[in-house]
Amino acid sequence: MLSETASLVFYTIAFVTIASAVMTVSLKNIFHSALFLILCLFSVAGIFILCEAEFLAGVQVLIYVGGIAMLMIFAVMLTRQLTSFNVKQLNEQKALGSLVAFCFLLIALGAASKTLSVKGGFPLAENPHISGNTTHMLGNLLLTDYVLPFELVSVLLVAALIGAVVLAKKDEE
Amino acid sequence: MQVGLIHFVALAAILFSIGMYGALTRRNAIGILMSIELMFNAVNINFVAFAKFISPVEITGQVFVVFVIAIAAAETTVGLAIVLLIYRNFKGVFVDRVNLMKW
Amino acid sequence: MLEYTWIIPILPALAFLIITFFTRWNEKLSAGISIGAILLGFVYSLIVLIKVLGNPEPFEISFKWLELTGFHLEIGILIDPLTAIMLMVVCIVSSLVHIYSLGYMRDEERFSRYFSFLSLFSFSMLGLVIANNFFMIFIFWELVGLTSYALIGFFYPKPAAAAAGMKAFITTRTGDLGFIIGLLLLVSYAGTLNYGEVFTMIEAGQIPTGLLTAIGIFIFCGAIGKSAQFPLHVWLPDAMEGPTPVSALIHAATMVAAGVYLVARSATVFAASDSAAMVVAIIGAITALMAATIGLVQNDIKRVLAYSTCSQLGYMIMALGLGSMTAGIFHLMTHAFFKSLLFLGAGSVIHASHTQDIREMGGLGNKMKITAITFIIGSASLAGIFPLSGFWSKDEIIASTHDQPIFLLVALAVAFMTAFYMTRLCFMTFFGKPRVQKFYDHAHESPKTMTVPLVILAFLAIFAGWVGIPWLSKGFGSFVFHGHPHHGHADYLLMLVSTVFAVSGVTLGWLMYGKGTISPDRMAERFKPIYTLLLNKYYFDEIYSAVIIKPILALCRFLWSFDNAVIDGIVNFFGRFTLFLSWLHDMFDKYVVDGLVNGAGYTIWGIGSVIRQAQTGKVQNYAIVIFAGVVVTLAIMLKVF
Amino acid sequence: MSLFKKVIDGVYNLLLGLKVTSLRLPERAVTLQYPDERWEMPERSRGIVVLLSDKETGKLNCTACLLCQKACPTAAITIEREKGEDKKWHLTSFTVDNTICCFCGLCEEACNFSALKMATKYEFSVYDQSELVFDMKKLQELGRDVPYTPRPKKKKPVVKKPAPAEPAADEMKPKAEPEKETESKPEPEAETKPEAASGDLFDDAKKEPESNPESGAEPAQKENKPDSSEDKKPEAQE
Amino acid sequence: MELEKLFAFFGDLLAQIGLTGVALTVVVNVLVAAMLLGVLAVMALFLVWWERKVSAHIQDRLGPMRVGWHGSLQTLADGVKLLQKEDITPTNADRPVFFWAPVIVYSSCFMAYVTIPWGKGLIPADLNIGILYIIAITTFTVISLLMAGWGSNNKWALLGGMRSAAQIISYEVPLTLSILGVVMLAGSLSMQTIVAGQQEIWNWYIWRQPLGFLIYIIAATAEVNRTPFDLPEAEQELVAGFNVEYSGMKFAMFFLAEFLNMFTVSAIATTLFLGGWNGPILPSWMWFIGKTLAVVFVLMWIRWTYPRLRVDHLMEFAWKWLLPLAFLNLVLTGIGYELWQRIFG
Repeated sequence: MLSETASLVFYTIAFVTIASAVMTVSLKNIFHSALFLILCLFSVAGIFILCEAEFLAGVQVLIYVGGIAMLMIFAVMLTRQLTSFNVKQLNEQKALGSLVAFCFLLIALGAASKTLSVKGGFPLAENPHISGNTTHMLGNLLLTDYVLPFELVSVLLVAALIGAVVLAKKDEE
Repeated sequence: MQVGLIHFVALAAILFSIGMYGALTRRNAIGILMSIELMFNAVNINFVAFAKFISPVEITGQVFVVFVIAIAAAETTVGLAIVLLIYRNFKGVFVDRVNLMKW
Repeated sequence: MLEYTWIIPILPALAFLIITFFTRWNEKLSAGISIGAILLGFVYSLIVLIKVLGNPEPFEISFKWLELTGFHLEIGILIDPLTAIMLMVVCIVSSLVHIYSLGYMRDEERFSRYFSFLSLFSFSMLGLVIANNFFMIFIFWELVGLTSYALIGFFYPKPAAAAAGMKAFITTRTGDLGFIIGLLLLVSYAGTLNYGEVFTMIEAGQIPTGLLTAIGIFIFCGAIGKSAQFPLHVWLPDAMEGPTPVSALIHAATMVAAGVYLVARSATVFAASDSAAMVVAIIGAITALMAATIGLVQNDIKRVLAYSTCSQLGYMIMALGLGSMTAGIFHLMTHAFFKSLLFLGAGSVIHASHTQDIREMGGLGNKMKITAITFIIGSASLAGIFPLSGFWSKDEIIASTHDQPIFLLVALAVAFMTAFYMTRLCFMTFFGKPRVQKFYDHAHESPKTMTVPLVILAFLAIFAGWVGIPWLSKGFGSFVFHGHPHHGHADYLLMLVSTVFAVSGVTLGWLMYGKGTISPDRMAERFKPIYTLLLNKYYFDEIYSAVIIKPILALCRFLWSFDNAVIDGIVNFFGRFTLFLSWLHDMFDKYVVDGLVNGAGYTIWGIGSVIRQAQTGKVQNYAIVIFAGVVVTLAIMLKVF
Repeated sequence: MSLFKKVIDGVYNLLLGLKVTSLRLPERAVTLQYPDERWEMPERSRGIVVLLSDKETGKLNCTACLLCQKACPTAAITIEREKGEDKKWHLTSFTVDNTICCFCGLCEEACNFSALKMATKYEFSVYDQSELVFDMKKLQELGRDVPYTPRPKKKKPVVKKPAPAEPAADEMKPKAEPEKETESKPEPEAETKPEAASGDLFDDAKKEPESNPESGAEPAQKENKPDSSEDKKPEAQE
Repeated sequence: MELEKLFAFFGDLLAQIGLTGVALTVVVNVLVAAMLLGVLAVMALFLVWWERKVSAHIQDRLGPMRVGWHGSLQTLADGVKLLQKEDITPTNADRPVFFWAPVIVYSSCFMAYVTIPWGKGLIPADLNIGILYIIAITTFTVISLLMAGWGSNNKWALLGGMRSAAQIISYEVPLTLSILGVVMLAGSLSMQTIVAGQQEIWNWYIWRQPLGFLIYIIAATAEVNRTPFDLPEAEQELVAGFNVEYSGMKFAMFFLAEFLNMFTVSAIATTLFLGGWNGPILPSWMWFIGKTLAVVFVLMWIRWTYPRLRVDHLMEFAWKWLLPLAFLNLVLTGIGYELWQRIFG
């Protein structure tokens, strides 16, 4: 359980997160969407800090805000005719889509409450407090137990980099 | 009400559903990518929350967040490259106009 | 410190890589990198030597490379006095040759490539020396052979050079075949190739003597090939087609000594098997005698030196076969110095006079003082003149043969002949009147980069032997043989005898070529058959050509014609027959099978054209189906319904 | 390796640039605080056109001959005149439109009577463009303290003759030609307007007399000497 | 440290008033933030004046001389002038974006100061991800530049914004890598720990990371869009780039943020490479500010020495030179550290 203050902070951040997420998916102006996406990602970083994952929060801001969102904005700027409000921004399956999403939400919430509320259903730690420096712990884990996935991810990143360059490069006539 | 694991999970579920809605309904390819990012983030929230509340000693969940972020970066890069290609070839980024695979 | 000894071979390897991949276009830089690497290695090997002198306990590190059922392969290094000495010798000679090459190869093409090969060779040789098991030694053995091939054929546009390279490679490979058989025998029986483990097993008597003899002889086969022993010695004189510094480095000081090193390294094997040791000694003796006799009459300065090398190697091998490892290694060391000195001096002479034939030289001593003096010092050392280093090591070898009269005789005869042909060489090259004025006029002293190594080597040729003088209480012998102190007792009679032989050889040479009292031509006339035999090197190349190469070629020709006529005929018949069958099949296929297939296709096409209406081609339509599926699956799993 | 050489060259040149700028840093500024300090204008610099008047009588030198008006390429000069009783033209109005004046100095060249001059004055900014059209009165006012060399009367060359005979004259001959005129008409304004003397001509002229100190130099030249050597003070301008 | 005492005094004072718990924390934090804001505002004003003076003297000019002693109050006067100016918003601008851009740029560069140690114990919050936090938070600058470029609805502004973003993203990579060398040596991301590792002058990381320092300075110059990397503003081509449509106080915020960013990167350079606030005799914050201003001076010196790069050279330099060099630095650091440990450790 978080403390009283932290709970307050959590509700604030959660509100910002959800509100900005809603804005992200609903705004017509895709550039504004991207800005709200940044806000959402930033508040997720706040959630990370509440969960004592400071390093991840930093990484979240650095990579999502500084990298991914920036790429989105670049793509928005490179592809014109996006902000014209006359164009329909949602496709014809919005009703069906929202239904599916809503069903998923219900089921997920149900499943969560079911498994988490029952005693003994899910083993919660007695002292939910991460002791020690998370950066060090993460580093240790990444270079010991998870070194293979770590290297694989690096290979994946290189592959993605090259792939993106190859895809986006204009054909030389 | 004090915040526990369930709250984090609920937040993640809501975020995921919003992302899912966006991914299913937005016509704009970049918008879809954004929605997918939302879904990734929902997953990340779950990871860190579980790491904190279930095994605070072994922060395995956080390790996975690192991987998810890395993969999200890769996904976005390739995705946006594809978006640019789509834009170049279809003179627009609306995915429902990209329907060469039908019939 | 010692655990980083692997740096010594790694440095030239890095130099090789850097030159090959990055600095190939900058010749000076390439040479600089190569020389720097080997000099660093030299400094480090000096440190290693000092450490080992302080504490001669063998030092070994290794790690498993491949673990198989029954045996394992490992990679590791072993530092003991033998290794330290070899490291020192290889590093010194190699660095000096590197520096010398700077001057010698100055105007050649592919200068960078030359240095990269030199670096690669240094790497392989040093690796060979510090290896701690037979497997590694074999790898580096082959690498050494490869670089030797590349360097001999360095002037590949010249057909002779290319052929010589090939000859060297194939001949040594013949020996290596034996080597690898020996290793396979060993590993199949002992389960390991690590020196220490193998030797412990042998000393404990766990390997039967017969097998051990076979192993020893097979391993010695490798040494025969690499060290140019009878009957595989034919490649070494031809290898003189390579650049002279290469001859000095590879074919005088280091690579050919690898065979000696191998035999010394596996001394335990030979110690345990008398017959194998006897084979070694006999082969060594034959080689020593035969090569020395050939050397008497050769006219190419480098060939004389090549046969001399051959003979001296035989000498060492003989000493090893007789169980005197100290003598062999000691001679190896001193020989490395003075023989590389001789080769480098010869290179200097060739560089100056543009000829290799000593009959066309003469009187060069006036023009090239440094070269002449150092060359004569080297010759004297080789001839075994007191108190130069050659004297001490040769004396050790003769001492090791003193209870075997035949070998003693051979040793003394070789000493005599060595002194004779070296004197002949010196006189014909540096003294007397110039025979061909053109070459004489052209001659000049070589640049500093060439003379400085000569001087250093001359210094070593004088003094290097003093570490092993018999009345030194803690001399070379006690050092190389840690645990079994074996210092030679000064046998003054033998010393006297060997000196007498050497001096008489020198005197004879002086009489014939210096003073001219005895005419060499008359001698040749008188012993015409022998002279011809020697001049043609006992017809070894011709014999090999007649006995091995020609029959094989004939067999090949026969097999080819058989192949052409009979086998091809059969094949062609089947081909035509198959064509006919396929035609039949084609008809069937076209009208029967295709009809069925097309019918099926049309049917499916018809069905598909109805079903395909479900495919909208819009990615989000598919996505919604996927997500709906996920939702339904989750609902079922969580038992919502 | 040409690459390494390039890199080293580049770095060297970058450092060289830094050195140059750092050496500039402690130097004194060469600019002036404009309203507080001003540069002296060179004597022959061309500022606004002024009308000159006779020093003694205070009358304009202009004879209303219209030469300047005709010479003006932009038609900035407008002259109105009328014939007086003495059958001579009299100036009634002389306007210079400074909005179109191109400061070419052709009017000055054209004038035969030292009647107008491009003064060294350059500050005439105003709030209203129409104020830039200067009338005769204003021009005369501006020209009041402008030093000038009156045009010699027709017979003057005869008077000038003795000048070259002076002891110092042989040295100054090539340069002093314009100056000789100053001898004939002593310049009353010279003391009060020393800054005018710092022009090129005077500077050059100054040196030569100094090499023969006071050896019978003319009074006019003596006057020139203190003019030029005495003063570098810029504030004397206004 | 006298300032610590001051804080303690304020803390006591507030405690006596009756503030406790959260409220006390909030009030203290707000006070600290306000102080920091004040100091930074003064610093920005000073830097603007200083830059003008330095540039003037490098060009043998005088620079501002009128307002105050040698024009020392010139920036203040400019500020007053900018405050009075009309706040123009272009007609077709994206209004909210246009409005928020300067706010975000200013606040992001202000937020970076959370983990900058001004002196011994003078750090608003010693986060254990200190330097990562700064790198992360400064990326908002890029966002705001893009927002400014987009929101202005002006092609020059958009081009400037995109150039700026591309440049900053590109140079952020070598920048971060050059910082990593120090982080490897210090074994921590915390700014205080990094400073603590450089007690004496020979412990400064610049001696062990000269290449890293060089890369950092170059990349940082590019990060803050200063000459020779000032392409986003390139007055001659883009008529001042992303802030072309801004006027009045919004422009002033961009302007001040630019100078504050310069101060930020210099402060980071000081902390990471130049020993931070460590120094003898003088109080630590004086050392910090002194060193930082020295670095700022170097940046100014560079700006007034070199001409602007061409845009393709700019990118080429970042990706083909700085990035490999930064990797090389990292590898060398690793090898060197390991060897050091082996030989002397």
